[in-house]
Amino acid sequence: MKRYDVIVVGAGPAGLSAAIEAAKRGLRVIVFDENARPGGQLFKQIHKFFGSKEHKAKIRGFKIGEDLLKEAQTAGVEVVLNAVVAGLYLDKEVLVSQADEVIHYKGDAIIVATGASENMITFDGWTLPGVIGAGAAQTMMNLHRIRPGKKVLMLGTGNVGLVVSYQLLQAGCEVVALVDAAPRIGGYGVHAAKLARCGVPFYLSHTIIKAHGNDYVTGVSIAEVDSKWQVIPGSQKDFEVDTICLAVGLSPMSQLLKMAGCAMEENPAKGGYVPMGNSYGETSIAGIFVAGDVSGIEEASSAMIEGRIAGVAAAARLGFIDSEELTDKVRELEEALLALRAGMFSPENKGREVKHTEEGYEVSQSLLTRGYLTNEEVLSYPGVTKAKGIRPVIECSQNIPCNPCQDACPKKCISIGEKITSLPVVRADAQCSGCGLCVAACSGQSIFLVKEDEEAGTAMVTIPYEFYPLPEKGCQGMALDRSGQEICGAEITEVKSLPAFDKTSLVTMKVPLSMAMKARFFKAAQEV
Amino acid sequence: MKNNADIIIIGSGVIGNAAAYYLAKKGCSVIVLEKSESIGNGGSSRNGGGVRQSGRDKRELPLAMYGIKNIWPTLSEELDMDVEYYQQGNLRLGKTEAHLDILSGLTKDAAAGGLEVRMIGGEEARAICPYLSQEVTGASWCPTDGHANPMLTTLAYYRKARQLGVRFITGEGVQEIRKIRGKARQVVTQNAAYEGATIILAAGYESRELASQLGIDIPMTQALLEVLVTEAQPPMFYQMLGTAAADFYGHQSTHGSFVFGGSSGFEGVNRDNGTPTTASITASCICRGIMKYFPMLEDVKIVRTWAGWMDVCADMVPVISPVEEVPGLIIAAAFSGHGFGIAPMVGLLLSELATAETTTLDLCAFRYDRFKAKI
Amino acid sequence: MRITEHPILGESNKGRLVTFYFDGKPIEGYEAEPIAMALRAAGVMALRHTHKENTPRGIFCAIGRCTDCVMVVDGKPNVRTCVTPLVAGMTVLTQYGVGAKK
Amino acid sequence: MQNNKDRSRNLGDYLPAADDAMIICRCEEITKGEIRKAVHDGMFTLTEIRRYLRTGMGLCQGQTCGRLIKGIVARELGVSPLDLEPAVSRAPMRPLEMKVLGNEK
Repeated sequence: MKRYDVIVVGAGPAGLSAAIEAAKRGLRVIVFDENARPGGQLFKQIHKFFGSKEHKAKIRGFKIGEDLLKEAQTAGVEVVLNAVVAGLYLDKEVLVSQADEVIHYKGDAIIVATGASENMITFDGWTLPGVIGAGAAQTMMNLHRIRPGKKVLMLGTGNVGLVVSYQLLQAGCEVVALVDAAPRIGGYGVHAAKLARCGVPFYLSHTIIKAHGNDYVTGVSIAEVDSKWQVIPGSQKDFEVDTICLAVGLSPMSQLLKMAGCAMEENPAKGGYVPMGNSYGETSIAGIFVAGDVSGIEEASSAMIEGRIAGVAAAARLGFIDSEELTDKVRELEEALLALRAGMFSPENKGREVKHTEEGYEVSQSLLTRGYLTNEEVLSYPGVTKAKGIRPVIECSQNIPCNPCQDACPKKCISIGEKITSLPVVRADAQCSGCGLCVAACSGQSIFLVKEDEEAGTAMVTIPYEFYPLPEKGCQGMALDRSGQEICGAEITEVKSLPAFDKTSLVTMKVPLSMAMKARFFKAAQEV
Repeated sequence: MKNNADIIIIGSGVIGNAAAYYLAKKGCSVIVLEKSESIGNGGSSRNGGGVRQSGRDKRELPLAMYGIKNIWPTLSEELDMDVEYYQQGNLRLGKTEAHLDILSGLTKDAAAGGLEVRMIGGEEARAICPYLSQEVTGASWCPTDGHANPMLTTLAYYRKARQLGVRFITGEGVQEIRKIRGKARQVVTQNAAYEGATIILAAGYESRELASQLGIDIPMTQALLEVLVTEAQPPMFYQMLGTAAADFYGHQSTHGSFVFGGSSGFEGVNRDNGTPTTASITASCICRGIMKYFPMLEDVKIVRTWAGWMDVCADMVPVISPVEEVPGLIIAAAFSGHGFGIAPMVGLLLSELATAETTTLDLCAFRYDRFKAKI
Repeated sequence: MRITEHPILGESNKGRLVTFYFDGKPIEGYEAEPIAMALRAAGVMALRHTHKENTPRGIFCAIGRCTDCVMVVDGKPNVRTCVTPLVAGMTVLTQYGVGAKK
Repeated sequence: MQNNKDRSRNLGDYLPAADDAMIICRCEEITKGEIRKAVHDGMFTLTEIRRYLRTGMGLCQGQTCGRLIKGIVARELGVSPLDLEPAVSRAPMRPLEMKVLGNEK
């Protein structure tokens, strides 16, 4: 029997964070993961994270994964990969299959951080090759560098559906539509806006009725549903696609805990069947902790904090720290967690329509149903000023926990305040230098630089750009508006790709003056 | 709804369900009370599915033989549901002289009881089941033995009995069997009191506690048994298998998966967490046992393991008995891990007992008051 | 279907190209990438056909959970190809029901 | 839960539906119609459905269909899915070869 102070199951954001906190306090920690690579979903997440500095905001997921791994190594955590935890037995024993054998381990504490699995939805043809989970698409593209298909339809407009759709575009796939049975886009408006301005249409109150094809997907039919989720006759729309991605939510992967005999509950707010636990993540079995999605579906940012709490709590249970240190540390971590759980997308707002921001601004119905703010609506938010000269235009209209733009501006033009869910305000006396740091720092890619030249009748619009190939200076093409419509000709006048921008390039295009507040994306002219 | 019936059955295992079915067929009104949320959630859904005569205590042999001759062959038809019954024989395997001695002894006893069973050599065993390893030097062979799917059999009896009007209530743990005017009559649960002229107690190990309230003790204990299930394989063989050394037992199912039971040797002293839970060492032990006899199964994947409790009687033979000192009470428990194969017959016999008919077979050997001190 | 250049992840560096055999045909894939990925890159969609309805199945979860991508690899059926690394010379067969086509 | 206890409860007739042929359990190829019929046959819990039809007993052990089946059974019974206890979880969490499981350290 091999024995450790703490055994962690799952080397994702929660598991690694838990292991780090425990090991830093002197505990002997081993982490098992069934995958060939550690990091869980982090290595598939190529977007910049939301939150604030303590949540690793504006750092891309895979970089956070690398940092966590380094931190774990430094702390002396043993990470064992390709190791399947086959079962969790009495006396906090796990049986682990590694290569051609199974090994018995016991821990004084066990931290289960097994994450989540994707929910699925059925429709005629859903078993055809080419119908895949959104997670599968992410794994294929970002881990294995394989395009899941050429033309993709995404079902689900939660953050997973939105983020993966964008990743599909980045990987060079065409996303023909995003479909959701709900009447409103479920995820962050800024994520939806990134897709809309590339021309991806949203079909809300729609569902898939059939995937076509004999040996694999060759097309898909969707139809509109009424308020009782019944298909409206005659509303069918057909698309030629080779891939259908399903992003209809996640379920906690809590089987190990059920097997161990932990008290479980069905909790819709937490996304499914979860172990009952206290605020430290300790289950009904003393010494068995949970952290991350397995204890309730949230984002990786909160999983990391939950992991840290469980790691600290395990250290306290095993007598490595006293209760005072436990209380202090956990208080600090819980504050960070609360900051993430605030705002319009907080767990208690799940399924509710929020009509006004905390500041009293009306939430755009166009954003919720079509994925973009209208030209008129944009002007009403506090991130948009009528100042002259170069300035940031922040098209951020929902209370989401995120504040890197505030820290990014060396001139302190942008303020969010203490509460990180507040809408960013561009100060009236802003002295913008046009450095573009805010544009690159915005995880939602909703900041643009605009500079009008009244005399010449033109305007320069700087947009964040994360596609390949990058347009070059002098490149001619079309400017697209927020809805992805081509609205005017445009010429690229500058392309900046600085290390500080972390792979987000800043592309500046020259457009007619009247298009300054409309042009938000660029499409190069097709080479003949 | 009325809480009165001719017969109240406590326990919706395969025994209780079979009794309910045969009683309903006779026109009796029946209520079955089940503590678990699910029907047949105890040993009935957690056993190797053997429908054997060989290897049985001679007292049980007539029940097993009668059932295999008269009930099992047509059971699927009778219940309108495939219970996956195969009658392709039972091989009890041996690898050493000591094993063969054990098997010869069993064979002799069973043959004396009138069963067609004989010792065969390793080659003949391999002719019957070509996948056996060369290490197998002999076996006992009973061609009329077989196996069925215990989960489906239990549910098939339930389904048919339900169709015939038997009222099943799950999540209804019995707290007490109450005597009314000298007769066992009332069955009290947390929610209600049910009344019947006859009460059949078929609640596995938990029968002990309930019977003891009436001053009746069935000397039995509870022991854990574990089973593993493999991924589906192409059809290979349909014999029921066991070994002299009790390494493992089991069969290949209709589905293609193998269902193999076994033990680690610690079953008598195992702990659990209040549910029948698998131990970390048992499945591995069963795998090693299987591979000694079937080396070619080494790459086959285990998809699931499970555990169940057996209600093990002091003399390893069940109690199937009216309790005259508590009129109205019939006990059917302590099946000691081999109740499934005889369950249809026991159900039939219980229906006869409960309706005061002459039983098809003599049940004296299974009386509740047979237990005596050793000296 | 391979992504050779990516705006965020940069150039792909998957190591050594090796040959393996899919239903008898030689195919190239990168060593140690999941078998299913090498097949997808080669345009193979159906990895198995089901037992009852004989319908095609392919990659579904891509993380070893759903077991829809199982194939017969080097003679062993039910191998989850989305999490099994490719080795040079492997023989990979479409699975029909619980085994290879007879 | 109270609702499910009396197995003689009248569920009404089993009415065929247009999507009865839809596969729900991908591993064992069990259809929605089979699951609905099973409920009418008296299988009121997810554990009974599993034993009756083999849903969730295939290679993946119900990781994909568990939630879907829960919804179908709940609808057929006229109860909330929250009232249905998920079927058990069993080791091993992923399929393990006999020679590996038998090789203990």
